[in-house]
Amino acid sequence: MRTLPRLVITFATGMAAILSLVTTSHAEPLRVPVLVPITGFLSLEGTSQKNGAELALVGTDVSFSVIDTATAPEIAINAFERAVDASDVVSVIAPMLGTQMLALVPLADEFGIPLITVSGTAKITELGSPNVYRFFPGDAVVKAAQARYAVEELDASRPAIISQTTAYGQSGRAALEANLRRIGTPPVFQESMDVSVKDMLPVLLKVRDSGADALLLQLHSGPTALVIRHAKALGLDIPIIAGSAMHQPETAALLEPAELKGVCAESGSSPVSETSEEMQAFVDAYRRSFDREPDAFALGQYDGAQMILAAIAAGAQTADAVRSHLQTARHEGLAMTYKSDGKGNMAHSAVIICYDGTGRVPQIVKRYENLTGVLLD
Amino acid sequence: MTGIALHIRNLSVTHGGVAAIHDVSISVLAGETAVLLGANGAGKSSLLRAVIGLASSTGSVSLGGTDISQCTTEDRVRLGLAWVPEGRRVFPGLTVAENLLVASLSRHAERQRKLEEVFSLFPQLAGRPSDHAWQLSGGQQQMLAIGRAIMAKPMVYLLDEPSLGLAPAVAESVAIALQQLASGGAAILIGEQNAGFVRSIADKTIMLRNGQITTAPADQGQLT
Amino acid sequence: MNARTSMSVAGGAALTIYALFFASSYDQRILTLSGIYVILVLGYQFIFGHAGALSLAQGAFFGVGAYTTGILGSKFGADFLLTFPLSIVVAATLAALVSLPVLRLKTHYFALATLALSQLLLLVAINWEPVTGGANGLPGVPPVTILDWKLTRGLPLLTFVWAIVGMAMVIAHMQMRAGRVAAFTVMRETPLAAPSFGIDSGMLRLRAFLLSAAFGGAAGALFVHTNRVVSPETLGFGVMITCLTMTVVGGRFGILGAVIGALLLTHLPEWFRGFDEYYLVAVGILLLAAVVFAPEGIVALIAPAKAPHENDKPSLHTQSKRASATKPSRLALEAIDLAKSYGGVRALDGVTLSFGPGEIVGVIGPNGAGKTTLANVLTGLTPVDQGTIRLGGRDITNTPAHIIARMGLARTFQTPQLPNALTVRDLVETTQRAHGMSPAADEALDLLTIRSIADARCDTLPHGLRRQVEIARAIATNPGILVLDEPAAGLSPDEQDEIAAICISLSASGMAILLIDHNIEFLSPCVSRLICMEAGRVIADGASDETLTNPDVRNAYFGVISS
Amino acid sequence: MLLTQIALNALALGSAYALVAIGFVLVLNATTAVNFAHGEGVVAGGFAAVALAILLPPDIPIPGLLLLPGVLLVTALLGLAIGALAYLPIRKRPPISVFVSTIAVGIIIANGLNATFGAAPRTAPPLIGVGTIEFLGASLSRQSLAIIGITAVLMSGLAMVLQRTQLGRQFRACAQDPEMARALGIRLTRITMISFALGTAFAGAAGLLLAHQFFISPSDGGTLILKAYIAVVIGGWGSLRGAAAGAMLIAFFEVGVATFSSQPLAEGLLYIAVLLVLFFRPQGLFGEPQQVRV
Repeated sequence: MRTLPRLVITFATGMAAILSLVTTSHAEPLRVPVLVPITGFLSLEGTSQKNGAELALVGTDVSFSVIDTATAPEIAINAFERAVDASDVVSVIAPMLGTQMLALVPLADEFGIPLITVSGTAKITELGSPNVYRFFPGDAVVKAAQARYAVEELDASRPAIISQTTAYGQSGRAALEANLRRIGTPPVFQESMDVSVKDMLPVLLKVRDSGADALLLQLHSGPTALVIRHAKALGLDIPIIAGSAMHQPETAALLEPAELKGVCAESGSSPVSETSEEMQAFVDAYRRSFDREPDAFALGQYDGAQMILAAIAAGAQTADAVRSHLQTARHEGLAMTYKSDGKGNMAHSAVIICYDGTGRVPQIVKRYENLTGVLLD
Repeated sequence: MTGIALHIRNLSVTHGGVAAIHDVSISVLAGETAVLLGANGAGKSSLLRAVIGLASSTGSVSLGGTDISQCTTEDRVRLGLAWVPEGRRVFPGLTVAENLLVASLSRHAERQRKLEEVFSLFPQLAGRPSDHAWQLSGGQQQMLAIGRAIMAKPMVYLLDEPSLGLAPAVAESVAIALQQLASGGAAILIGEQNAGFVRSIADKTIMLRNGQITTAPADQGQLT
Repeated sequence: MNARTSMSVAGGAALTIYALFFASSYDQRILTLSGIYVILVLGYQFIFGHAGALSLAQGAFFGVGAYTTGILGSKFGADFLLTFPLSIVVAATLAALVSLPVLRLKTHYFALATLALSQLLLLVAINWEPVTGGANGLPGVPPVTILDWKLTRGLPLLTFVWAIVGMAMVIAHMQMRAGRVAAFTVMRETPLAAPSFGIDSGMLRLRAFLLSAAFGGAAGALFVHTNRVVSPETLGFGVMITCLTMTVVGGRFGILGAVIGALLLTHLPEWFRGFDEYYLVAVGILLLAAVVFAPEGIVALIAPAKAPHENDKPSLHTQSKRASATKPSRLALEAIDLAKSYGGVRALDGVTLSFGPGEIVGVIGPNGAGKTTLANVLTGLTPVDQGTIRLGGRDITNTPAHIIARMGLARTFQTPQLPNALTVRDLVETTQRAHGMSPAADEALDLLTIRSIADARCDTLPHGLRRQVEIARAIATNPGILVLDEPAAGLSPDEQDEIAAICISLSASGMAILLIDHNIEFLSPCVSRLICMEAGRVIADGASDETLTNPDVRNAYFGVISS
Repeated sequence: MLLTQIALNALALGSAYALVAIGFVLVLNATTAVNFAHGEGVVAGGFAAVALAILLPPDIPIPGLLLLPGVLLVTALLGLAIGALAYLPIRKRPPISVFVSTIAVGIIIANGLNATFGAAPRTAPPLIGVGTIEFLGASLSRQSLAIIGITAVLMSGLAMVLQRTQLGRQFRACAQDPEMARALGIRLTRITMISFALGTAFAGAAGLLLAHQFFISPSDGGTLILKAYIAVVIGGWGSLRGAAAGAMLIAFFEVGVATFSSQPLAEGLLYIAVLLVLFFRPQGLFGEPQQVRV
């Protein structure tokens, strides 16, 4: 870990940003609207997104307003149209809901405004748009980490998958299955289920009957905790490697530490697990500002917003300039180093966290750095 | 108990701009049975509904000297007015005993005592307290509806077509029960189109036609 | 021009000026969405407003239209001229397919069936990933493309959508021309009696359901073009709730209500953005206030209408002369051995009777003798368990009531069945239209000397007049057979004489009349025959005097009165 | 053993749903109107439990059961507010207006909770401790047993009140013929408000029962009201017995059928079953066939 250089760079870019804004003294501030779901079933993740962006942008000369996108595509478009109905919009923090991103990408192309998101949905960077920038490892990255950890580290040979019937669940499940097949351990069982499902006994019984030796989840926060609780109650004693929803402190808060014992999850990062100084500073600032624990979505969005600030600091005053910075620059964020793979995938590393049964703060047990190889260039 | 129990003065009722009752005044003494005779649609039901407060009206209604014109239906009942509607309207899903008990406004012990009183007045009901009201015959339902009114210990009874659809013998026993109530001091106002039924019990007959009183009282048995 | 029309024109003009000159691209988008919801709500008004059925499938039709356009557009780049009509057709076809089992259901059972259908479609959209794209949906839906002309967003799309809204308004207006609105009103407000007026309730409901589906499909198609992506949200319950809310808040009838509801509900969340995370709370509070202060819809508040179908001021005709009855078709009615039971009670127990042109037959009997059941069975409202009914020699046993009515059998009801919201003239003319006649109420109204109240709303009429309106409505179709259920009840002796005289004059022109009543004084002078029923049986059938002196009749019928 | 466990889980879930559905019917029978904010009543009950749990001493394991009176009280007050704001002002209007006014109240409650408590799912304390009890070879979850037990107590309490007390008789009289009930001196408005309080309290109790085992989040109301609506209609509009049976049917599909097929399939089969029931019994399972005469 190159802690010191990173700290210096972050500080320097921050200072540079402030200085450049002061010196150029723009009449109209540059705008980075924050369009995230803060109502509806994705509001937990959306609020993290909002907080991360806010933490980065508050106190800078960049002007931002938060607009709720709820869960439907047309509301996201409304929010976008509303947000870009002003001059000097250089970038938009865009919702992490895949469906909404799919709706926003054509608009972003039309307006030529880059979208910064932490959505994991694989498809959004496969549309050939130059305006999508993902500051969270996509499904291709985190699902590879999740599959590899189960197979390589936990010696699973008969994995089972439970996923959600939402956009998050469906695209994650597809990536997970592809990764498992690639490493020669196709899933022995898979089922997807609605977010409203209460009782997980039926699906867990089927997992048990399938003879699975590891359970991989791609579920939202509540259902993830439900599966873990009900699996423990059932006495289903196989390792559970959950999706990134598990790393959120709100998810862990739903369960007793004992229930969490042995549970692992993939994530882009885990701010509460890190001990480095700058990460501690971030965590403290986050707690002070929002009275909650930060998660990887917040951190990813924070890093994304910081990269925009860095672009502005480097002289970018228009959306086009910000975009070309995003396309080419390398950004040392708090969670990881970001660099575009040419399609807008900025994050290439993932972590695996596990709970030891004594508390609700997980340990990082494995880091998968640069899974795509992009950072080597 | 003497004096005017129910005094209706200049009562008018309109339905959608059309007068159903026009300027009707009636008084009924305690212990007296007054009969409103009139054809179907003459306005008997409208008048009785206005008195109990279910239809809005102008004019005044007083009960035992208290003006109740501004009272809600619930309060009129609590002040001593009882209404036995056309078609009985017993609660079909409640048992016989429950139909009676629900109509009592008193405390538990008094409620039970009153229940026994109704059962002794209508022995036909006494035998089947746990049957549902829908299982009763028309005559028994009429008795239940009257019994329900008795439970509230009213000073004035309003009855709408109590003989409708009843066999003669049954109508007779209903009439006897009404006589007993009157002799107990209650004032009774009956809306009826079957003059034969009320002939024996009416102290006073009021003819109603097109919402207005047409002939002087105390002129019995006109309709046959 | 009445208040509502001038208000609509002014509002429309203001909105157009705003859209053309002042609206930002964002405002234009919200207006575009509003227009799409106007189409959705206009469709919903058919089934929910006019037909009075709580359908929860409007969101499903919207979604089906959306997916049709979405799939064809994103996968094949199909032209708007193909996808748009197809979206409408697919939604309407779906409605047609489910209508048979679902449309006969009542109230909340109908609502649940339509809800279950919607939820099934949603499940399919989410789980049939290869075709629908699953939960992510399908991106890359092209903009509206007609031949080689691509419609850009902003003003062009807004204009295009509102042009289609205009077409939808015209279609809705044409579909709901005065006569049909009145037929729907009759069906909705007097559902049990409507078939006896010759109104085919089943067809009306089907028409409303198909229209609502077609409009829903069109709205869904445009919605997808506006968002350029189709996702399961279009099929979700949220769309249905939005549509229902718009309809109730705006108004359940009429174009203005649809426009107000759609405009308000799409703009409301946008106006309240300033409340940050509490903005939806603010939306909820305003919505609550809207319903509490305008429970019949805002349109009723700003431009109160007497009825969904408006009328000019009642013209005050002077009391008109009684016209002579036109010649009715000559028909005979024959019933053989009819039986009908209700849960163990034999309401009709082997009833045989017949009567023909020019006859007036009275039916008497104590309460519960089966008189009304007889009327219901003869007119087809109630199916018989057993027996045969012939009208003019044709077997009409268990034929739908509206067909029997159109064959020339008219009736009135014990409690007059008059839809509150219609005028007398509308009611009479609606009945005539249902019989395939051209509307001409005056003659029948003159016959009853009630032309002066032709333009009064039915719910303002006093009892006596209601009966006369019923009779006018019944004879306005020149029926061969007329069944009158207690026409004299509640009438003054003078009015009773009037009815009797009308019956006599009608029978003189060849009409056959069955007069059900228990008022002997009324019946005696006009009937040629008197039937007495007791406990579901005919106990006497003959000349008046004969029947009245029959000992069984005296016992059964006069027992109460002479006791 | 497996079947016992599935049956127990289905019964527990069905019990909680039945409380929701019965609360819905209580309001329905008193008002003939649909309270669409009823799902948010469940959510409010869950969050009331979460909020009240903070008042309990943190380290001593106190059963969530103790929260029941507080939850009932809070949600009963909420019910009164719903009745007073969304029903009484428009009681004489078409029932569909109440449908929408309560939708509005639901929006207010759900988003109010979202803004104050945050969007995260929350959990309430376990009702009577965690873990399982071994019985006849099956390990029965304490929580499930507690849910079934509390539901049984609440439902028999309701049955007692309805059958044996004057208030219960008044309730039923108002449901059958509100005008006649008024004409017997029964204060209809009071009964209506009590039914809103009682009905919402039942929803709130269900919220407490569900909140530990299944968590609760502000956006849960929508699916809960859908389930209650399905249960009530399929059981027969207005029938308490039918509502409970309908709730059990839904739980049977969610737990039982899902065990032997898959969750999406079980959900689809539930809707198909609903359509089939309506096809063969258009008045629902326990509904009386309507016979209206003209």
